[in-house]
Amino acid sequence: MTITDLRSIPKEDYPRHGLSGERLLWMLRKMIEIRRFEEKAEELYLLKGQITGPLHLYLGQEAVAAGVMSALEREDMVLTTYRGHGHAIAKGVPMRPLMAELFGKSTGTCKGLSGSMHAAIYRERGVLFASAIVAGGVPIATGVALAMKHRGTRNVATVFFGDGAVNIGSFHEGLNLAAVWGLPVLFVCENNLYAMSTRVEEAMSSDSIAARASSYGMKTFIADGNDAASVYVATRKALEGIRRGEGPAFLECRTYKMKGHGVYDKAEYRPQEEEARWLERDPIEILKAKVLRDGLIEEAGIEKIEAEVEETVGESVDFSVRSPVLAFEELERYVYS
Amino acid sequence: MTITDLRSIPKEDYPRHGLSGERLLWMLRKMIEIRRFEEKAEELYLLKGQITGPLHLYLGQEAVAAGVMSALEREDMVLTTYRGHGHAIAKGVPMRPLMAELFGKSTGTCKGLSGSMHAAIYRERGVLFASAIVAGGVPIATGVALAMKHRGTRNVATVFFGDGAVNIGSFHEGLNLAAVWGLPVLFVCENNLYAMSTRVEEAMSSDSIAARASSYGMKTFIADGNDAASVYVATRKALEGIRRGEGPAFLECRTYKMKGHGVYDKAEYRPQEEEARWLERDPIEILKAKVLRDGLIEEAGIEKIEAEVEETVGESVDFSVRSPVLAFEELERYVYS
Amino acid sequence: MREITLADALNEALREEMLRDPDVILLGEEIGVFGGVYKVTRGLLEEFGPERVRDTPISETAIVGAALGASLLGLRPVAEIMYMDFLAVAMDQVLNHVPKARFMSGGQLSAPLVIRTQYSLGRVHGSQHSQCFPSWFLQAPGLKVVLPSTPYDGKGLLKAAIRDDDPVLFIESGALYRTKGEVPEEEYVLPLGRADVKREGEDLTIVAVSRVVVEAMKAADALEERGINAEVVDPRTIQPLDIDAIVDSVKKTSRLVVAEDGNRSGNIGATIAAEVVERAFDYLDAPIVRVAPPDMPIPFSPELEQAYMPDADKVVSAALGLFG
Amino acid sequence: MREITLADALNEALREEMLRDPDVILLGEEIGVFGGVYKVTRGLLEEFGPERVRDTPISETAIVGAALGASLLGLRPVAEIMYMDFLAVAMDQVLNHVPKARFMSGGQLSAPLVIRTQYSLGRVHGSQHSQCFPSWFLQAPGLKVVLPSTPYDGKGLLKAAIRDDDPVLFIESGALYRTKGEVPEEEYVLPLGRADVKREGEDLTIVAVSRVVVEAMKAADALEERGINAEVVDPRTIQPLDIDAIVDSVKKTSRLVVAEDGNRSGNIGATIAAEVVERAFDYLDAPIVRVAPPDMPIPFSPELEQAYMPDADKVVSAALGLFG
Ligand SMILES: Cc1ncc(C[n+]2csc(CCOP(=O)(O)OP(=O)(O)O)c2C)c(N)n1
Ligand SMILES: Cc1ncc(C[n+]2csc(CCOP(=O)(O)OP(=O)(O)O)c2C)c(N)n1
Ligand SMILES: [Mg+2]
Ligand SMILES: [Mg+2]
Repeated sequence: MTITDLRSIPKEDYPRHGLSGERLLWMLRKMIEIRRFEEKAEELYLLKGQITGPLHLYLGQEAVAAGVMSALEREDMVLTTYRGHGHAIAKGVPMRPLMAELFGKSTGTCKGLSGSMHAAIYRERGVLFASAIVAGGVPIATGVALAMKHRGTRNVATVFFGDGAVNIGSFHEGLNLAAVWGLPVLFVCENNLYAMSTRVEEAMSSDSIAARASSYGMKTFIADGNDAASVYVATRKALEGIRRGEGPAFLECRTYKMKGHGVYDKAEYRPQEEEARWLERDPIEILKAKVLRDGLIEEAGIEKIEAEVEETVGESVDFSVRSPVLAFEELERYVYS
Repeated sequence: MTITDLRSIPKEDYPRHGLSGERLLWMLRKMIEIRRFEEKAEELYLLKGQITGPLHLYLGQEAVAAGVMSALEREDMVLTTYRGHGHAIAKGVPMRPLMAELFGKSTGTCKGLSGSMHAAIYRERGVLFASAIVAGGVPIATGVALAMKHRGTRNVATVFFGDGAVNIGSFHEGLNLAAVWGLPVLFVCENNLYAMSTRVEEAMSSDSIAARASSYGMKTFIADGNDAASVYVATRKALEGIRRGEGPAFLECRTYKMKGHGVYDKAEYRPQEEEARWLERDPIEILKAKVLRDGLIEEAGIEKIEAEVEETVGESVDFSVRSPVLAFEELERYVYS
Repeated sequence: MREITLADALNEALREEMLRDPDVILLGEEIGVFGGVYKVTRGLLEEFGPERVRDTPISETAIVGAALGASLLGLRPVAEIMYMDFLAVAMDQVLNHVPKARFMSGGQLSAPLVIRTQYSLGRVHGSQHSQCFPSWFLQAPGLKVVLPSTPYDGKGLLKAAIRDDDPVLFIESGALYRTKGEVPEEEYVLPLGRADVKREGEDLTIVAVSRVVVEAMKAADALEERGINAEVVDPRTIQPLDIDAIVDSVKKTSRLVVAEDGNRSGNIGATIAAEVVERAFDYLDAPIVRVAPPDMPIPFSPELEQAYMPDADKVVSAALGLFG
Repeated sequence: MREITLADALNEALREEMLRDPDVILLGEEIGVFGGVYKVTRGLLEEFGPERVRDTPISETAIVGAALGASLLGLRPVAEIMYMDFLAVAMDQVLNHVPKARFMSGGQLSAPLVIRTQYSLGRVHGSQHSQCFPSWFLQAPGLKVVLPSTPYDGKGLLKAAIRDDDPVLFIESGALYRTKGEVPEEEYVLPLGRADVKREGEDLTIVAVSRVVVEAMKAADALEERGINAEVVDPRTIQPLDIDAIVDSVKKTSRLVVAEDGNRSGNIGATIAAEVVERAFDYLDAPIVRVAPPDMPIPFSPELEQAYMPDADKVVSAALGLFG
């Protein structure tokens, strides 16, 4: 199957791809929201000890969430992982329940039963499930798409996972089934080069993740995961085929985490030079430069966004702090219906 | 990675490939042994009711076992499935314990604890394990090869499985790990077009099984599974690379079962025309024609082989009938060492 | 009343629910063209078509995962796992995902899927195709677990399982597929979580599960001849477990034998014994005895498999041991 | 005597066995460069090199399957599965292959591998990273199952597990990795299958497993203050289970509480209670009570997780309930 590399989208093609100023600014705002939300979460964890348990930050990958979600429709469903705050925010989950979930409060997305690793479950906005089992969401997404097809909707199930997920059985079985049955799934691999300390090429011997995916017989796209425009265009193209009924598609987004695997991890296994190179390509700065250059917004406008986001984040923390924990007696209600 | 199609081996290349008369005759004998052994097993099951439980016949695929084993060395290890009688016989397992295992007798390869589905476990001849879980042997073979590499031997672990096995997680994980670690494994897929009633193309959307395998980054070969010469040559080529330390290789043998999935199955889901076409290509007849044409043996010689095999099979049945069942009290000894 | 086999009763349940509710779909290996290896889904592909009766590749994780995903959007998938042993292949979905969707989402989601499977103990299938380990799923809270022992129960409970809003693991006994029993023509649904007293008695309670219920009934007959009047209780679902019904029976009889196909250590009987001793300690006149296979893999040889399995004789001798 | 953490004690066990026997190899995710997510394998890659300390892709089935395969040729692989929850991913190998190699081959094969894993209950990891279900492996005969509660036991039992000719599932408590305890400098190996009386007492037996042993010891102190002298028995291995030691203790004390991290239904305590009631019925003065989490997935919220988990207070009140 074809592999389409969309890592660089010439500026002149933007209109043709639906990359309007509005869209670019929407993506920028979402990315700033993710960035500030997570910086706050990190601070609450490391400095204040108000958040405990595993906390995996999405910092540096914001363009992927923003780019993909910008192309999705509200009724499309998203499934993600333990690294899902960014997907949740970009798909429209309000910050208050998201933050409250990190605190384990009853006002959280999952009533505090799930914490950061599964905070990205918010049915109302089509954020369906967040599994902390690597690739656990892949076969589930296939089933979500089966239901969509069964119901005759035009919706798509989108599932996010990392580069480390492509070597496990669930990935293989989920992709194969979706391909054989021609189901409307968009598989999005955020290839940030590492699964914990393990580099992609130490864990797989295929030429690339995209090559592996395409061998399942699905159209495959490669995007620059640090460039929201590239991600948006690739997603849009992938969705076109899926909505036409051509079956699943695969999108590999090449990107990099600004931090380690979890908040505790300093990622000392990554070469400094490599880190420096990637950190220079901050996805927010890249998009900012674009919108400023094109006069879509002024510095002041961005500052305003920043201020608004700052406030929303702050409010979400206050809200979380004020919120109660569920009574233990209530828990039983969530085991069986 | 390259896919090498060796489905037809020109006669003039035989010497160059090590296809001596001796080898061809050895393969023929093994194939006849398998054929007669299994026909007898089928009869004992269907007509006499002396064998019970699942019984999956290898009839029609004899050229694969004979061809692969002819290229292997004694210390190479073989892992197989519930359809493993052929592999066992070709690797040198005597018929008596093999048949006795089908009867569930204490003189069986596994003392009657395992039956037909796992009869092909006979450590002494390098027939290491037979799993009845589809693709269950694949990751195990990878580990066997790991031990071989660790010990610094030149041995190879060979694992057999069907076309239905390529869609399950164990297959994916086992191949990937063997490839990443460069382990001496030969993966042999006997593609008989069906997994029970399910055709290959209904279960996978990759171009071919060989294409899927090669996407893991290993050299892949295609053989005519009804032509022992083709299988032998492909195996030999695959082994060359493996023994040179180039890591695993994959061999897809295209073949067909003469009977259904298990003895009870009449395979009514297979088009008659397809069946007829394949049955015309009886692997034993193909090889017989070759050796007769080349004057490597006369009809009388083949009849002698047939008679000898008939006798060995008959003896194995007598032996099995006479043998006792293990005492139940003995079983405990086999749970823990 | 007409008598039909368990396999046919289950087939009827599937068919009726598919007719009733277009959201019921089936998926699994060989359930369509082949009609299921034990013919439980026979005819359904022809009747409902390939969109609702889906043959899958051999990939149990995908089967269960896809059933789960589809259920999250409100379908009611019934996934077949051909042998219980193969549940292990899908265990990540079965343990880590299926039972937890509701809880982890704080009640946002429910997962109304059914996983049907069968264990083949008694059919000479050896160590990898005969295992019976329902008690595992007592340690997978969020799942419901059903083990029918008769065609009547099979049909009524499968219909209930499909209608239930929680995920249900429905474990059949392959050895019972051809046994016949009375099944009414009219529609009925049985409740999950309710034990059934299969035979009333005064002197002894035998709790038996799945295939072993049949053996327990035979044992009760044999005991009757010796003047012991046994009550046979079939829990039918082990999660939820109708422990009250069992405790009530024991309070009446003061003696308890639990008989099942799960090997001794860690089996269902262990949980039942522990619950009974905690709740009805003062009523017990004798130790609680379990009749179960020993802690070993399942031997192939037909004679050895028989020796391994619980049967009426073993239940009888265990019961007799409590009087004496 | 010097005190070291459980993590360090386990690290020493691995290191000593690797020095002793070149056939001991390690494989698992993040065990090399990263030193293990909980640092149990720290320094071993540097000391023994990448051929013997093998970082794997994320593929638990391949990890366990490869360990099994290597063991069949006589290596002694120690496979690490990062969280017990992920055992489910490899369950086909863990249930259908690893425990049965010896049996299915009629004694031709043995599989001397160790699968090390840990459960993280108590570390605020939520429903998919905290599960504790050791009792599953009572229904996987052929496996041995070890659950150490102290650094001393951890080291001695891990060395025994590596030397054992049968497959061993070695389940650590993540919550205990940083607890310290006395560990001699000299080499020692502890036997598998032998319970350890962690505290002697006359009035009550508390059988506790893994993390909960620490809670049981605190509970025993608290009970002492109330004039109740509890004996704390740590089975250390549950397969084989040293039921004789437990029964002996109960015969002495006549009262039994079992406390553990596996949810109530189907847990280890169920098996222990069932065995004790069968073997020591006449010695029991009170019902057997189990202290265990309720049948629900594990909640994330730190407060809720604490409420979910067994602790010293819960053990104390369960114990007090037996006197009164
Ligand atoms: C089945 C399974 N194995 C192992 C883990 C532990 N684990 C959590 S995240 C992770 C690395 C995943 O890397 P990748 O897929 O690249 O995602 P990233 O963290 O880089 O976003 C591992 C090994 C797990 N959660 N599930
Ligand atoms: C994990 C698992 N799923 C399902 C089965 C049931 N089963 C046994 S053989 C088989 C078909 C296998 O087909 P293939 O791999 O093509 O081998 P063949 O029988 O054609 O030799 C199936 C589905 C099984 N044994 N293991
Ligand atoms: Mg990654
Ligand atoms: Mg086949």
